[in-house]
Amino acid sequence: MKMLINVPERVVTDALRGMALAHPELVVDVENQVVVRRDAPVAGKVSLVSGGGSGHEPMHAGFVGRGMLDGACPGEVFTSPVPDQAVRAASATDSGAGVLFIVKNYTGDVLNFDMARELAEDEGVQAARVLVEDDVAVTDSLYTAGRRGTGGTLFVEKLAGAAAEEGAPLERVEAVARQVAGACRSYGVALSACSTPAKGGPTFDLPPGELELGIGIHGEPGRERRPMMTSGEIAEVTVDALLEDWGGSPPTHPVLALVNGMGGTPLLELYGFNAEVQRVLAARGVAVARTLVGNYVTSLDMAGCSVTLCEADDELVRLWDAPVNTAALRWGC
Amino acid sequence: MKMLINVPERVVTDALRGMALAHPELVVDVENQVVVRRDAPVAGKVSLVSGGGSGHEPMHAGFVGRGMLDGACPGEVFTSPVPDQAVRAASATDSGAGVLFIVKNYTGDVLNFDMARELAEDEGVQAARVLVEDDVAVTDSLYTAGRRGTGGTLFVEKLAGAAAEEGAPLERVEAVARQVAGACRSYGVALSACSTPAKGGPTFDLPPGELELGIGIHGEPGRERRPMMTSGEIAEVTVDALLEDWGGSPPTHPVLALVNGMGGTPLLELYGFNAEVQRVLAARGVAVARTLVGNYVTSLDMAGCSVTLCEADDELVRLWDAPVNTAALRWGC
Amino acid sequence: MAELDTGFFVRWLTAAAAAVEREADTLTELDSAIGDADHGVNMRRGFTAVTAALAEKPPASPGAALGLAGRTLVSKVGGASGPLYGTLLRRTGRELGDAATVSREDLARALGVGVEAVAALGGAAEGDKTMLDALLPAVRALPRSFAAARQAASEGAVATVPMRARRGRASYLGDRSIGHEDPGAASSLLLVSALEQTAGRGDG
Amino acid sequence: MAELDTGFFVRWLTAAAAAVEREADTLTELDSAIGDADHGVNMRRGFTAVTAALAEKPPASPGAALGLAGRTLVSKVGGASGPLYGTLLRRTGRELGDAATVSREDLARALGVGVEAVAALGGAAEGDKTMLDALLPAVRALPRSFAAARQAASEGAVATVPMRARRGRASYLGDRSIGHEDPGAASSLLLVSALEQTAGRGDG
Ligand SMILES: Nc1ncnc2c1ncn2[C@@H]1O[C@H](COP(=O)(O)OP(=O)(O)O)[C@@H](O)[C@H]1O
Ligand SMILES: Nc1ncnc2c1ncn2[C@@H]1O[C@H](COP(=O)(O)OP(=O)(O)O)[C@@H](O)[C@H]1O
Ligand SMILES: [Mg+2]
Ligand SMILES: [Mg+2]
Ligand SMILES: [Mg+2]
Ligand SMILES: [Mg+2]
Repeated sequence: MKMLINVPERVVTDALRGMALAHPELVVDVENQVVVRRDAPVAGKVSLVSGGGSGHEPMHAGFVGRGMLDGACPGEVFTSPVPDQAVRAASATDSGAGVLFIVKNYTGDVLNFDMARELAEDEGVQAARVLVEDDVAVTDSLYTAGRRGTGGTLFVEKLAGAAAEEGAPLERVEAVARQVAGACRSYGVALSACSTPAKGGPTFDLPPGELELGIGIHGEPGRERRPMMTSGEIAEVTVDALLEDWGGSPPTHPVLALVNGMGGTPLLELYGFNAEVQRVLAARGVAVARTLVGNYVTSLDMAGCSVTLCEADDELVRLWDAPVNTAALRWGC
Repeated sequence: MKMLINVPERVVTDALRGMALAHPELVVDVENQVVVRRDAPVAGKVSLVSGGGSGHEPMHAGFVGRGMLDGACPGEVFTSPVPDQAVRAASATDSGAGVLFIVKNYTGDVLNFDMARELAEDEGVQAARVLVEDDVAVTDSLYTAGRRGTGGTLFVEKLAGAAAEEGAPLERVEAVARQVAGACRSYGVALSACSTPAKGGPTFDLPPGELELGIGIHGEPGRERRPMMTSGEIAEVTVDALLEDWGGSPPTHPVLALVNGMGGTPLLELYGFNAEVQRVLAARGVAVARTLVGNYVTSLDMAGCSVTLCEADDELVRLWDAPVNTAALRWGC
Repeated sequence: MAELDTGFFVRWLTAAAAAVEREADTLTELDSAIGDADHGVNMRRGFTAVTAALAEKPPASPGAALGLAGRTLVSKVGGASGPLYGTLLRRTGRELGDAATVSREDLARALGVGVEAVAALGGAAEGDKTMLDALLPAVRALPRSFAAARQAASEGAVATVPMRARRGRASYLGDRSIGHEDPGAASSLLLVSALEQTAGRGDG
Repeated sequence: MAELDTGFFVRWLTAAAAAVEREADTLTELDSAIGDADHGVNMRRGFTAVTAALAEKPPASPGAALGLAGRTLVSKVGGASGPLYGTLLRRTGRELGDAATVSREDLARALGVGVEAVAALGGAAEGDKTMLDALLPAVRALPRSFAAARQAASEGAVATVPMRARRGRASYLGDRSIGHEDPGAASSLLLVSALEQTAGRGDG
């Protein structure tokens, strides 16, 4: 598998150097792998810090900026960051109003961020944590590490970020984040495995005529293989998996929909897939308030897609529409 | 090659349906394959219309909006649009101030847009045309169809779009477009071929250990094959190909730089590649005013990258920084 | 020699559509080697629309049949081949005027004008490895017989294999375009073969 | 039985680093089957840093050696294995205090506490198909001999093959995790083998 890299060991630091050069509005500490807003800490504002393994770009560093994250700490590819990184991001962005860590529910992320939180509090930073666990493909939470955090992370970061930008105190920002995390559900499908720089090839074998349902975002295989389906059929399986998790009846409020590419699927196909997703949502009686289509929570070069629905009351829709100014998500400002 | 599609024949219309559902700020005529700004025609404003084969998303429909294009007409995959589409886009967006067609230099695009221009003028629309031919990989213009239009198109659309938004008359918008077209140079590299829906597999064979230099954006092979190189080496070959075309000495003014992904290369790698490109530019004495990194002018799922440099005086930098509000490019508003 | 009536032209275009349908994958395969892998799809989309248009508004003359087909190709195909084949048929049709029947010689003359229009529009000459390399010899041979035209188109298409492309997408490949048959020349051969085949069925 | 001094612990960690370096690709390969294909890379990054840290600030006691190694893993590895192995070594080191030498029994006792801390942190139990399935049997066998510990770790690692994962990334696979060795159990075996090897060289 050919990659546009120098050496596998330097992929993340090379990317951070390149990001710094493209985004003067960010402060990038390449050595320590921390990205923060240039205007951080913002006086009186609660800071939002997230991070995780690299390979999901633009998440998280691409979501740093006004109205979303204050800091991000990218780990090595598909490897959660070490506690030091998260502590640095927290210290660099805390205005005294406290820090909310947004953590995707993976064993590594949880353990490292928990250590970070302890260390940050030792340094006098008031730190809260919200867990994103939106992946409905993980049904059996008792006998697994629990639901994975995937596309829902974007909604938690955007909506809690908007609340923080408006000056909400830590408890309120945390409450919004928790509400959003609870309101999100995701389901992903792979048409191909991704290749990590370290392995130099696909992380799993997916035969030509098959797809993988219920995948995560770390190149890990999913739970079920099926013969290849059309875009419309994939939309049906996906939406139905999401709605089943809502208890069979559609969400009461309209949803914010993220039709997300895993990285290797052309935008042309993603837009076409969105048409099918919206068709199925309409047929199932789900109202859609806002739709975002693109590669936001990716898995390197994996071909495939995921759908995240976030049930949103008027207040959440308002927070979605609020200005955001980051490398990857930008509107209203 | 697995794709997230229904049937190959409907890929473009499916995508347009999905785009309409994600972007209420656009008017999408799915049947006739035309996308225009909702507020078109904007009184007194020169209209910019572009188009070309699909498969390069987000270009062009993703560049429709305030400060960039007024209309776009996507053809079938890698097939230039038919004259009717361009005429419709022109008629729907012309406020009476005239229309500028921005055409990439491919035989098909040139022929179809020329027919469109005649037809539009028959309908009383004042129509000018600017040709983008920025691909320095095509060296022998006499014995070829001439230089291809690639990444430079983004700069022409953005900068002429900003001038039009400010109320410049057709001659001035056309002059800006022509200046920008002349100031842009691009060079592309493929690590893999792309797969078109119609063919269902890769459009050319690229062996595991090789890359293809000087590729176009239509899945056509390039001019030279070399053993696989590192990101740093690719940056050197690419930047040197561009500078050689400047006559050996670096551009006098700073450049706007587009470090563009062909679609299948992860953003993580693109940012790392940007670091190398900027290193080589600095070493060659080229000042960089602005940098944009991402998948903007793509070739479906092709892995690879291209670099476009646009030599920019203060006025062009100002036009670059001017507000733009489209699906794919958005800032300042 | 029998005169060619409107029915002949409709049957020719229908046979051409069938040939394009049958060979679409081959054309795309050829275009994949030195182009962008869409020629078969483009031609199929165009000729399917031509068949539909002919059925919907049956033309009143040979010239009208070609004109309708040409306009349909222009408005359905796109790419390089749409305007080029569209121009070929429109211009040829215009030359035939509204005569109810035409001779093979009339057709050869009109096609000559059509092919010249293609050359003017695309700026290509014989030897540039394009559809012209099949069309021009075919038109020159047509006054002799339909079979001679088909034979000439066939040789012309084969002759594109060793050529270095100088027009169209294949030209970007430089020397690497050598060794492949030009897809447009191959589709032109299909059109000329359909013409011979239609004539052989008793009208030529 | 010989007491184990600081030098022994430094040699153990160095031997472990060498084993991880040698087997990194295998560990990644195992993680690729049921995880995210990074376990070898993670362990190599961590143990390379451990070797460097030990060389830079030579530890004063067995406990200090393990503490330094554990802190280094926490701050260099990330992922699940970083905090888990880091906790294992830090907690074990803390149990050893600052004694200049320790017996095999002391080490077994301290490692027992370290492994319990891993279980508490990660919430996993024996049979969940994790590193614990190699570590727990090894610690239980260590009072008998280094060789018995290595043997137990080896059997423990092999025993993970038919297990269904209930913790860590592999758990997402459900039944499809069955039939593969757990990468963390494999790396734990490397650490215990390095311990036996170090002891065999005359210190055990
Ligand atoms: N300038 C030209 N003059 C004549 N024929 C041309 C020219 N450019 C391209 N062609 C013909 O068009 C064919 C390609 O058609 P097609 O693949 O449908 O269009 P595109 O190149 O736009 O994808 C070529 O094989 C060639 O025969
Ligand atoms: N909760 C847990 N308790 C104990 N060990 C665990 C737990 N979760 C994962 N592991 C171990 O960690 C190993 C994976 O480590 P590694 O691949 O480096 O981290 P990650 O899973 O974050 O990519 C697994 O093979 C397993 O042995
Ligand atoms: Mg990992
Ligand atoms: Mg084409
Ligand atoms: Mg073609
Ligand atoms: Mg792993």
